[in-house]
Amino acid sequence: MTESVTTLPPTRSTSGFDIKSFLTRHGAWVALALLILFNLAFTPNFATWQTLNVNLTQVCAIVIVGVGMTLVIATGGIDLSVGSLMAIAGSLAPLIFLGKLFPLPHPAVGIALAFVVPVLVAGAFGWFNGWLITRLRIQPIIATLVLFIAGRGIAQVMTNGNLQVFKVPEFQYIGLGRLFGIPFQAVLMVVIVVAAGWMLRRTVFGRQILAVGGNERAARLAGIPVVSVKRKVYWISGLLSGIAGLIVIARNSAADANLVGLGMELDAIAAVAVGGTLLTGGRATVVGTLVGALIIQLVRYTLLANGVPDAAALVAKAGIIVLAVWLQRQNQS
Amino acid sequence: MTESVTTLPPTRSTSGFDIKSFLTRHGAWVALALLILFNLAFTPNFATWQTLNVNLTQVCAIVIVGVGMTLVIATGGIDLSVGSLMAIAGSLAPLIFLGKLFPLPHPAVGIALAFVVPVLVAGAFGWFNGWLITRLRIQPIIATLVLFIAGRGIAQVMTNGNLQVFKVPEFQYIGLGRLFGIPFQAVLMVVIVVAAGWMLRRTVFGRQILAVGGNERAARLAGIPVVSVKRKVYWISGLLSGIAGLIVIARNSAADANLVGLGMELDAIAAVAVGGTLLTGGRATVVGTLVGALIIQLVRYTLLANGVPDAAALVAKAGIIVLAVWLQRQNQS
Amino acid sequence: SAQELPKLKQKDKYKVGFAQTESNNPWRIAQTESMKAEAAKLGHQLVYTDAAGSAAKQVADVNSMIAQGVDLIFLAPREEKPLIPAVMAAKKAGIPVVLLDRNVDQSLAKAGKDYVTFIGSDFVDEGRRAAEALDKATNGTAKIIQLEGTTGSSPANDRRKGFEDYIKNKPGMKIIASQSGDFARDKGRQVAETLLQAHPDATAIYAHNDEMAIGAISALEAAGKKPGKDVQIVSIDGTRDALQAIIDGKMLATVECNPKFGPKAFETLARYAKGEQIQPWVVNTDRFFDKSNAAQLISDAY
Amino acid sequence: MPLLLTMQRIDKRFAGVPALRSASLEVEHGEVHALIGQNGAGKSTMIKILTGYYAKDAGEIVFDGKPVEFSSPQDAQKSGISTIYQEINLVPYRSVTENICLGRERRRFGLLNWPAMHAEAEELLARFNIRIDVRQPLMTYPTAVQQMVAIARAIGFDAKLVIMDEPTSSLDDKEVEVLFGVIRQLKAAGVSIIFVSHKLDELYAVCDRVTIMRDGRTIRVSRMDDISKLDLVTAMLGRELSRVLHEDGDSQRASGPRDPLLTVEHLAVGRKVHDVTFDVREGEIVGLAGLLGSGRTESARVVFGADRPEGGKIQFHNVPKPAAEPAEAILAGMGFLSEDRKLEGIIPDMSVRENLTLAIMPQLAKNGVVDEARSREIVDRFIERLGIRCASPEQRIRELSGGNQQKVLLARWLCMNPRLLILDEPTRGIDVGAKAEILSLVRELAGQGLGVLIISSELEEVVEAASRIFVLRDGNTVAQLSGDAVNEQDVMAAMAHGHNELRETVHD
Ligand SMILES: Nc1ncnc2c1ncn2[C@@H]1O[C@H](COP(=O)(O)OP(=O)(O)OP(=O)(O)O)[C@@H](O)[C@H]1O
Ligand SMILES: Nc1ncnc2c1ncn2[C@@H]1O[C@H](COP(=O)(O)OP(=O)(O)OP(=O)(O)O)[C@@H](O)[C@H]1O
Ligand SMILES: [Mg+2]
Ligand SMILES: [Mg+2]
Repeated sequence: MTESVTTLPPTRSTSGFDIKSFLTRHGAWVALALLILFNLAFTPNFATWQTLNVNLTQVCAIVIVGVGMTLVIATGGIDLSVGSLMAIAGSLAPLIFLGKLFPLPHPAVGIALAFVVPVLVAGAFGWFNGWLITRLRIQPIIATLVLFIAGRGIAQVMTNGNLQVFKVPEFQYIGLGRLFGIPFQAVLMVVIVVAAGWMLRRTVFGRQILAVGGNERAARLAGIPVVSVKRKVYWISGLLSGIAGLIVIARNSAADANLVGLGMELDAIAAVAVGGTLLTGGRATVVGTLVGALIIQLVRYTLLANGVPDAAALVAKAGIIVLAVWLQRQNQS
Repeated sequence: MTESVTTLPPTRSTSGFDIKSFLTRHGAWVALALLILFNLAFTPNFATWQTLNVNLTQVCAIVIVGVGMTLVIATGGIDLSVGSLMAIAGSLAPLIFLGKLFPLPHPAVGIALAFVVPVLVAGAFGWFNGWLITRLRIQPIIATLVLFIAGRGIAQVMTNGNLQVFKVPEFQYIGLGRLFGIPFQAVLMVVIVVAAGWMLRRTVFGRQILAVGGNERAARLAGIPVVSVKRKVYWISGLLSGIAGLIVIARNSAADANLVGLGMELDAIAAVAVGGTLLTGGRATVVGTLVGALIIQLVRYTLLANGVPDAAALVAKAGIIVLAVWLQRQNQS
Repeated sequence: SAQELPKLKQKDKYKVGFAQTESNNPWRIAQTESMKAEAAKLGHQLVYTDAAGSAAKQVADVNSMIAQGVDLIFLAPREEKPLIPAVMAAKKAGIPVVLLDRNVDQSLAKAGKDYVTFIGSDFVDEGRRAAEALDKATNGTAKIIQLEGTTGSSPANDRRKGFEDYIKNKPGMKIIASQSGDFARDKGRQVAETLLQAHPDATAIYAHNDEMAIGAISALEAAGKKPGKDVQIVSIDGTRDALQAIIDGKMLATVECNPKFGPKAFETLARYAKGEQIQPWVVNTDRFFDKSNAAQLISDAY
Repeated sequence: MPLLLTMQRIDKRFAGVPALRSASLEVEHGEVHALIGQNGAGKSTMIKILTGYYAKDAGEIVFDGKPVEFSSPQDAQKSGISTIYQEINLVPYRSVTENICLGRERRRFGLLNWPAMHAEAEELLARFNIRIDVRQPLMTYPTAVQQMVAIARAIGFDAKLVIMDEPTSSLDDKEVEVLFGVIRQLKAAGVSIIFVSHKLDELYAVCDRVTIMRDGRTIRVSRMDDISKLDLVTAMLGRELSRVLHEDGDSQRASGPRDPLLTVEHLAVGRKVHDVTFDVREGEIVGLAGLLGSGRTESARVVFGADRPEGGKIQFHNVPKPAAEPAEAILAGMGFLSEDRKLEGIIPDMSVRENLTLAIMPQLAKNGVVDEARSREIVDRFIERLGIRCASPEQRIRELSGGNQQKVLLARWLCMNPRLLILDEPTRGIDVGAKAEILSLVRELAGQGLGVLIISSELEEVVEAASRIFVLRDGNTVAQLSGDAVNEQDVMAAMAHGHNELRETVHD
């Protein structure tokens, strides 16, 4: 019997260390490092606290939304509605703390509700995405396209198209405040990334997400509650979009239903892809998404700061995305 | 032997006629019919030749791009770059017939080239998409995101951001001309739809497209040239985007690198989905895409004509999309 | 932050930032060119950015200008509110800001305190003058289709306000349909086509800018109507295309929205450097074009 | 002894087509119960109805004394029914451990307890004498190993009833032995097992009783030792097997040497194929034997142009270089039946007809336009010839039973009448009747000059079909057997002890 013991090496296991396989495995990190080096060398006063803050604050929204997107994509789905959900949350918050929705017993109450309610509402819309996908069995890209289109409409209806202006330091702390000199939103971002990454790796829910994305039928046969897993994931994506929406309006001391979160879905997807998550589902890395977002942000900053004309900047940005993704793909074929 | 050759009645016919299965199988058509009835009832002087023309001319671009998108999606891919490719073709054409690129021996030459070159260039970019996807093995959504971003940049560089205005009836025939009283672009649209539909149903290439979308590895082992099929499909999508780009600028006697084809990718995808094509590939209907586009267009027209404010219009549009798609999904589960 | 407005020390050459909001229409392009030309004439260095229509990007643009340490920033704010933080950041960094063609919200930032001044046209008045022109031409009777600018943008709001306020006490003038055409030719055309179908009784079109007016003209022609005869068109901006349309009798009139900011802008810069007191709103004077003057003025239209 | 499971008068129609017609099944406590029948007889459907994967149209199910109507497989699993489905259903990207523990993860303080789960996975696989790195993604292992993982996973739940739908179809004899060992352990522990297989010897080896199905009906139930192989087959097919088998078996074995068709020398591919040498002559059936992972499939894939060779020489029909792409190989007259029906064979959403004619589409076309009439005519011929059970040629292939899908795929290659046909596990999941038909069909074609390279985990099959056998071991050709040396004992010996220099063995 002993001779029939099967001890196969995996067909596609990693074959020793060489520079290429290293590159491909850590493509994103390498790209990031190169970018930073480039900036240190060429961008005027890059190595300043101020620069770091500017980039951190500008990348936050993408990362926070990107985390939700990562989870959605890990289940083999996609969420185009994130930008619109940001707009909804962003338009709702001022209505609340400016007391336009209902009279406030005390301003503090308004602030508190302005943090909670919009995020929950965005979450509810996210859950609705999940419902369309699981209950009506509509493909994610279309199901979320629905709120991508309708979301802004809803936000505009709520504010009947007007911009809302405000100056409420307590609320705007989420976008302007600092913790030990670090922008609060950056802290929030890091917390969310760590939490999500940990959840994906260590908890049953995390495994279930990946199983659903890896082979939905198998997952169902294995007794995994596919439906509820999916709904939860879109719900989370909604919640995170809501938070991102609040950050953006707090930063601008203004909410504009037309502009909040515009084009965010593609930035987020790009970040996820550049980060090395498989867009077909089943494999995901939250930290990768963070890195991906940083790359995209840094590219944008570099080109701006070095006065590269916009048109060219767009091309360059695209180039870098394709490079990073290509590095990733090498070891996935 | 004969005994094991069962001659059971074909699977689908036996389910007998009932209203629901009819609805689900012809969901898109039903939706279209309902919309038309609604308009006949409520929209002032809807039943006019001119109304037909208005809607046909406004839907053309979406349909033509949608046909390419249908083929791409049939292979299991997606093309986000169509809008940008429209912008590139649209910006290039005037440069040519206005002789800004190179001196023209005779205006007629300029016109001729202005029809051919931009379309071919757009096609080349489409082929580049296919190359990224097949050669570098980048997922379609990212590969085409690259030109989605860079494409407008390129168009702006070509025109250094200037809006180009012109009055060249010979060229603008493609957007303003009429054949037997029918807008030429509508005729073009119908020709393209019929040709593509026939190609998909009757030709080897059509089969190959569906096979690749249905199971890529199996298709390859059955001797189907997967790589070239994919490249051709993205190439076609590029060509059609180019044509759509020319139509749009001809209609406006102006080319604007920033606006031509803006948001087209999502309109086209929506049309494809509403038309009943499976977004996971392997099954596709070009005529369906035409119907889908007509539905979306008619919804837009209805809402505008009845003075529904933009915001509400968005929500309604989304609602109709989800309804139509949901009807489709019923018999695909 | 009640600190003083940053000063600008007198030099003969400045490094000046110009944060343009978009360059997708002739008006913007003319504005940019006027700025560049004037800077070149005076020998200043101009750092130019284009926000491509995104407020967020424009904020980033201004931040990068701050990082590059320019002496003064000319800012054409994309929206009334979201650019406030950029203005404040510049102030904190000790860089004076001059706003062009669109103001920011006065409840959040004040001219003379947070930024030097606002140079620009009076949009409300533009709307009023357009209405006035239409009133004269149709002696007070018109069924009007209004093509609005981008929802929520201040030119759209003000131009609607100016126009609607004027016709309030003109019983004969009614707006029978009003939809947004996003200041764009294609969208303007499509909206016009549709509204003309639904409201064939319309006798006039008021467009918030010339691009949409041009779109409306092609819509009319497609519908087999005679622009300028069956339907009168008034608009705002004064582009070359619009003037040509007036000359061709397809359009009634257009109120200029003067894009040539270069001279006024740098003149203001010089005055501010000298330490003069600048009024909070430096009005950029707008001309009025109709068939009486279109022919001779078209040459220097943009 | 009280019954663990009774299914009675089960009806099931798919879009009006009956798949089960008042079928029944009874399983006792602690017995191994065989469920057999032709392809499309309704075995898998019966099982899927029991586990709640499909809803039944009529009939009742009593499990463990209680009438049940499971709403979903996990529902059935909770009640102690654990299933291995015919098509492997695992998550390729995830690690072996995750696949085994999927749905019943070990936790500590609500968190995943990786060490415990890895240990469990290793321990379960150890029962099958499999030692692999359970942290690696499943997809990096061969089909056979994946099948074992699926089985390990299923018995990992302590179930009252374990259902195995053709578990052995992708295993070679050694592993089947191991599996039987495990089945006997389970039985001893009082667990009942439903065992679906088309390999009759296996049934006699482990099963106590058998239920025979045909055309969706239960034809006969019997104790295994009360029924002879012949009766079994006759009941299953509804006719006698001998009438199916043409007696042309050895016609081509007798005849002398012919021109070489394919010669492969010192082939090397990846880390699994080091030095593989074999050749096929026109009109000859050559077998590749070897344990799983010995490199047969990968060698075959290279010959067909699906993978790149890294060393060695391949000559097909005087063309001294290997095909770069399958398309090229097909044009040169090669056909390749992949061992992985689901992943590399069927195009699920396409009709039987489109699937069957996929490889000959270009030939079927007049300047790019498919000739539907001809394709129909061809398809009807092959449906008839291979006895493919389908509602109509336009039915989606995914709706066919496993075995019938396999027949369609075989037809895909036969209809291009190739020079060389590479069959990787050709009879996987095919019933004895069909298997005999297919093998004799292959012989017949070989008689007409077709060269065949057959890879099979069933030695008996290779030995029966092939006139020469090359034995592979760890990616090396270790023996070539011909003449009377073509018998199971010698092949076994070579597979086990074959030395690494090529050894000719010819008894005469
Ligand atoms: N989803 C489905 N839709 C339509 N018909 C189906 C479907 N599933 C099975 N059938 C039909 O039901 C019949 C029984 O199929 P089943 O898979 O149970 O056969 P089987 O006994 O498992 O055959 P095999 O030994 O080849 O696996 C077949 O004729 C098949 O075509
Ligand atoms: N290029 C490939 N792509 C995908 N799967 C492959 C590839 N090459 C081999 N395989 C799979 O790897 C497994 C091992 O193939 P290999 O040829 O090494 O083993 P084998 O000798 O065919 O044994 P068995 O066929 O019993 O697995 C096979 O199941 C095959 O499906
Ligand atoms: Mg079966
Ligand atoms: Mg194999």
